[in-house]
Amino acid sequence: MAEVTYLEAIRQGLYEEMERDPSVFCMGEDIGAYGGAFKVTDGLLERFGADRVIDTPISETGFVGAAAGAAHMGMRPVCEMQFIDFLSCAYSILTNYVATARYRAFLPCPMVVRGPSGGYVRGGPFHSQNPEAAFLHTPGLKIVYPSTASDAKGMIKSAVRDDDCVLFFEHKYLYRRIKEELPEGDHVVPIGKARLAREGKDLSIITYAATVWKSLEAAEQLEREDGLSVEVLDLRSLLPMDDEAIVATVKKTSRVLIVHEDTATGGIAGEITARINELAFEWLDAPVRRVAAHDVPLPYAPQLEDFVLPQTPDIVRAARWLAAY
Amino acid sequence: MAEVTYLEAIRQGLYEEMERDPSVFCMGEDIGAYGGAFKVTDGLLERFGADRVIDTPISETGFVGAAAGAAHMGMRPVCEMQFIDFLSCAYSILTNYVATARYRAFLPCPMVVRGPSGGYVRGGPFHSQNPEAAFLHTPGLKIVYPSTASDAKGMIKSAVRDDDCVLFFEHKYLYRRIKEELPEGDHVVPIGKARLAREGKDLSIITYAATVWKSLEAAEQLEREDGLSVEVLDLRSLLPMDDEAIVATVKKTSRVLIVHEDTATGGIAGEITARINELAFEWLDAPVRRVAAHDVPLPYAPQLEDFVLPQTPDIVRAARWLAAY
Amino acid sequence: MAVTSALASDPAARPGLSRDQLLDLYYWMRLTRSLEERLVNLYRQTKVVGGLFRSLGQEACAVGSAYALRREDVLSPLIRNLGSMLVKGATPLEVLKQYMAKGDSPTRGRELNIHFGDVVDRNFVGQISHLGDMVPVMAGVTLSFKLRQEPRVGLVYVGDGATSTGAFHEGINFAAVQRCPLVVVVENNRYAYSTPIAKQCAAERLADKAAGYGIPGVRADGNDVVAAYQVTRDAVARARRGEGVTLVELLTYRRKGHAEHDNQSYVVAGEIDRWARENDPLDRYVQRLTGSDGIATAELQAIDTRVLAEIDEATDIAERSAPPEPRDCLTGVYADPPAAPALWYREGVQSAVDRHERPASWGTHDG
Amino acid sequence: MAVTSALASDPAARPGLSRDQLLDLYYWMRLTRSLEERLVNLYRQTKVVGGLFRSLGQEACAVGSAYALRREDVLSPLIRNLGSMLVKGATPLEVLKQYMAKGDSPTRGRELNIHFGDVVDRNFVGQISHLGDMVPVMAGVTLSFKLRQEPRVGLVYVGDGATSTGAFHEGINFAAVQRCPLVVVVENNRYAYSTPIAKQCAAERLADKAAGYGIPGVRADGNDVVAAYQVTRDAVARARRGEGVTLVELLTYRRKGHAEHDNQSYVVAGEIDRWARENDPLDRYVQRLTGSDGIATAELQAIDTRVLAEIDEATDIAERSAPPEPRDCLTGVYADPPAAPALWYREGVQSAVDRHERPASWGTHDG
Ligand SMILES: Cc1ncc(C[n+]2csc(CCOP(=O)(O)OP(=O)(O)O)c2C)c(N)n1
Ligand SMILES: Cc1ncc(C[n+]2csc(CCOP(=O)(O)OP(=O)(O)O)c2C)c(N)n1
Ligand SMILES: [Mg+2]
Ligand SMILES: [Mg+2]
Repeated sequence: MAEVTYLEAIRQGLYEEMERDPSVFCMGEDIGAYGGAFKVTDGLLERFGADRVIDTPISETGFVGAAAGAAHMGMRPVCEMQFIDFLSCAYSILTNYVATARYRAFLPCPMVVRGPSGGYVRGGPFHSQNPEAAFLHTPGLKIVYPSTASDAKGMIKSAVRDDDCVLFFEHKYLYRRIKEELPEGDHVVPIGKARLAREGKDLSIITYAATVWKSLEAAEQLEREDGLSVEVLDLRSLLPMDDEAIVATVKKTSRVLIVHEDTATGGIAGEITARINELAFEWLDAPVRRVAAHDVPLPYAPQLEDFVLPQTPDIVRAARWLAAY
Repeated sequence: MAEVTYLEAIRQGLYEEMERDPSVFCMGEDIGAYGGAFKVTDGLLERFGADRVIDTPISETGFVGAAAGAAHMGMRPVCEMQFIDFLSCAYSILTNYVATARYRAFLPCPMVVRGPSGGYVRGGPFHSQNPEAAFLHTPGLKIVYPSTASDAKGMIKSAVRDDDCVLFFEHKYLYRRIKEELPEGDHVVPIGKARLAREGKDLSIITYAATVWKSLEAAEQLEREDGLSVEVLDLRSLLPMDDEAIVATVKKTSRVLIVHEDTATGGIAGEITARINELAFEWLDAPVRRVAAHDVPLPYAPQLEDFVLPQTPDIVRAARWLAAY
Repeated sequence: MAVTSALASDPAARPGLSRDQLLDLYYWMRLTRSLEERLVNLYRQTKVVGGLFRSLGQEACAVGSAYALRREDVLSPLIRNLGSMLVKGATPLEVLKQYMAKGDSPTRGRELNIHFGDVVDRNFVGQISHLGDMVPVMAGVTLSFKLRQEPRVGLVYVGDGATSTGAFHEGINFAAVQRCPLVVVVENNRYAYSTPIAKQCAAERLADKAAGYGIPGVRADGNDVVAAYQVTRDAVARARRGEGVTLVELLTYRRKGHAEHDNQSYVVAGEIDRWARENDPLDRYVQRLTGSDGIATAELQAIDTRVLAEIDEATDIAERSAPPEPRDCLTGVYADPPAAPALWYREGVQSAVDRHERPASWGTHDG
Repeated sequence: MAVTSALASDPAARPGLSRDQLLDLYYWMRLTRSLEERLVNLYRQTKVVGGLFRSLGQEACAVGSAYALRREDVLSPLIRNLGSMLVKGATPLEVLKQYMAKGDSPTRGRELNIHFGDVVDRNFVGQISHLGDMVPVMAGVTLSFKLRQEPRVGLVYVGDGATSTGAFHEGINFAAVQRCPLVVVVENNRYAYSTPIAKQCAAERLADKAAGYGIPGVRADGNDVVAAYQVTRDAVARARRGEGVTLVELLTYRRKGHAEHDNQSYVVAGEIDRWARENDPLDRYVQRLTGSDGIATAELQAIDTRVLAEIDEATDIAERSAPPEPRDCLTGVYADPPAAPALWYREGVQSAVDRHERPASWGTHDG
């Protein structure tokens, strides 16, 4: 079988789910004839027609809200944010209406909101955001963020089938940079389970999305240069979070580095640290440390973006510090 | 001097700042003739006129955005959210436009967004929210949340004078339930400094807003019944956070309970735990634990709300566990 | 597309309603008013949890418009639409239990007052507090009708104040472009909380917003139940014919405060009295029924009696209902998992605490 | 309030512009077009960081409208408003440095392309990407003029696509109610990225949105620079007289893709060519100038030469400019503190790491 990019994997997942279930349909800006700003939905219009691949006005609240209404009526809408930075424009309706629908009104709201996230692409402050942390304290939402093509496909399929609203983050840096052969058949990856991206015994890196790859790079370098055996846990599901997998790796290595691309303060690393503290405090031989972006809006110039975002050498340096602690 | 409620203290602070500086003005729904849903701005229209106390359409993005524009031009707007639950409607413009203005465009944006937050009042899921955590990973914003009348006055005055955007959370449960004599004169409480609400040596409770009072109640009970000496740190400024004060109390007691009213997952306790881990890990004799709301939308019926939100006996129980650890 | 204007309150116009239907409208308006009066009593007895929101003077608006829908059509009410919900099948018992936050109320005590719905049988969607949000939601509800070619229609209410929200704008525009079978009823009751319409919108006619969305905008006397019915019926028919969205502005007046605690000090002296005296929707309708329609006063009084009996009975049952079980608050955030665990510090949650206790291998590690 | 319509492109009408001013307009349009052509070259040489956004075919719209403002008036441009910014005082050098993310560019490399401003001297506000947001912001800018009784006016651009955003709606409504001295120019270039206007809004005339806000809505030929100037000038005068907001719809056409990478496969065949052939704003203006206005072709060519020389010079300087210092990224998030610390794991940040090292009193506590 041919290798498939992360982007193509998402498209395949959407395609298969739309084939399988006529209640699945897509909405978003420029997703039809144009195939989406990144071409994720390319070809869907031709196959499924304009009723199931709907170009919307520039109205993130409008079409996310419409998705909720359609979902109440038995449809399974998938909304694309042209860039995930515009998810903020649907923040209120997502956190207030969608997230609470089942709880307060027993209204099912099976829907997916997906879109390209993240930096490392010279996109500047409004095309590079990592907004996942803003949704973490909203019960009723699920949040997933795959880092491999295989997970991208398997999790978009799970997201579409989930009976609640799933925010599906895609890292645009990975769209065309990674590829792999995908499992055959109806490949579904469950929401809520982390993935052990690399086994190790001296130190654990807990991470997700693009920094999984940076962490793996760092792990190799640490193995090569320091003889350190570094485990890398790819969370991939942020809400719910896989406490079991987190606890397992902490108990195994007793030293934890959390790496994410979002800014340090208020990022998801805080929650992970709290859970480790609560669930495996006694196993810690060193403080849980964070490698994350500096607390500034993400600037545009390569020199600035590179400084602000966490890089592989940063992870190496932090891991060495932690190993020597 | 007479005792003044938390609500009245905020009003006094606003009044004094409007007297002092003609560039200060207020905007919000029903804040003029009606004096605001909770009457915080009562009397301001009479004193300062309709140009400085502006009743707006129901357009949180509209008037928060307008505040930013006016702030660029040298004004100092104060926006009221009728309930802080509607802050979500201005989420995008606050986090994208306002928070980044100085950084990306060197545009000053001195403004305050304030409003009644929090539960314990049978307000149901949309009149009881605690949205502060959603703004914690937005560099460029400041977040304050006083728990006493004196801080409410001193911090609203600081917020108005601050050269950046300050989100000023007010706990509606405290509005009329607490009162105290206020310091005379131009009483200003700096942003960024925590307040030691109670000294102790066996265990620290780090908290803010209404749960400061529940923690103090618990501390008294623990002293009385268990002979435990509990320190209570009222953060009052959430962004920036007072690392020094946090580290000081951790080093003093080595046992930390974080208490907040927001849901546990993704709440601010995570960030606090991460900081303690990073800055004072070696001083910890027990895991940092959280007492927070259950991860559900806040229900309306008293029986349900009481179960979901953290209560004084919960804090007592958690503190005993921690002390015995 | 032109904005058509119809202040269609000509009482001589054929309403297209049978005698029974005319009496139906009276029943629903009376039920709305009397049920709210009962709620006021319960509120004063502090049996209502939280606030009480009235629609006094707006009953015709709510009842007349909702009466234009079929059972399979979906309605999205707002806080002044108790009458619409009753017409659509909500019962006084449900409403009373909601207001008293009972365990067997439609939301099991999770949401307040008339924030509840039923999309399985009677087809109305529970509102949330955030104004405007129901417009995009109903755009989506009706989009699904269009996609599945079901002959169903949706109706969503917004207040004059809510027309200022971005959500209203995005939702109605989306529905207009998609030609969803949706009727948007703007209940212009002249106030949003304390804010008069002039501070909400510089347009004199909210129906004029329609032109900007390329849809027809019509206006009617919202205190004339038949006019409200007619104008909505026409918009519903248009939607059902696949011709898309209509904006209907109903002119009315909010005679009570935003909620019971609001003393309406901001209202010009005499305004409320004038509306009560000259333009009460029930009084006007009674006059019409007993006048041109030739209905006997006694027949209306019989309805009043029936209404009170129904409310009495519902009140008895509602008051006897139990409050919710506290632990029910943990269920149903997600389909899966079906319930959240109680937190570790909560009494009777020993197991969770146990899981976190210091391990037997204190100071060593089993990993 | 009535929606007035004015497709005021009658070339014989007195534009109220002197000969020098007419040539000015030509200069700005030519400068816009030539500067973008230069940017295309630099983009192909990969000297532009990120995307390139063109306004080819829309120069009249941008230049004509901005030309109606005084220096003290505030303008808020969008991505197709390079021409407006140049008129308002932005320099080609600034623009080139921005696109190349230079350290001494107006935003010091923090923001991209023409996302920059200056409210101290030339008075234009830097846009952000989130469409619609600049409308409420400019409502506030102009509110401050009203509150301080300054005779200043604001002008904010929105695309046809951006009119669908909630922010646009909330902002223009707020400004209308407050009678802020604001002109809202909708540049209807028929596309929002790939989305044609028919999928954006069911109204045929975006100017019809004005009625719903109670403000005048006017429409003009946006490819006629003088018409664009005139209609905006009238709206600006109205605002300055304290009569509030005007919505101005300028009809134009986006001849290039959304950004340089967009191949416009979604456009009906021949459409772009037809606009280029029949309705290029520069061609049309040259015809007018050399025709009814009696300007010699040589005079226009002299301007073209001057424009190119200016761009050449600016390009040289811009290319020689240094990239930003990495550590500049840490400064200026807040007035106080003036800079964020570099994080602990970053090379050369030993002190931060030190602060966190295990304490000397290992295992004991000093508190
Ligand atoms: C987005 C939002 N902002 C503020 C509020 C607070 N609020 C509740 S009702 C109300 C007034 C509503 O006025 P209108 O839409 O005219 O409805 P009416 O009560 O008159 O029927 C306000 C401001 C809200 N619910 N939602
Ligand atoms: C709120 C928001 N959603 C989506 C986008 C992505 N986006 C950038 S430009 C654009 C199209 C804009 O069209 P229009 O407003 O007509 O302006 P034009 O480019 O035609 O001048 C879109 C969808 C955005 N910038 N902001
Ligand atoms: Mg109203
Ligand atoms: Mg456009």
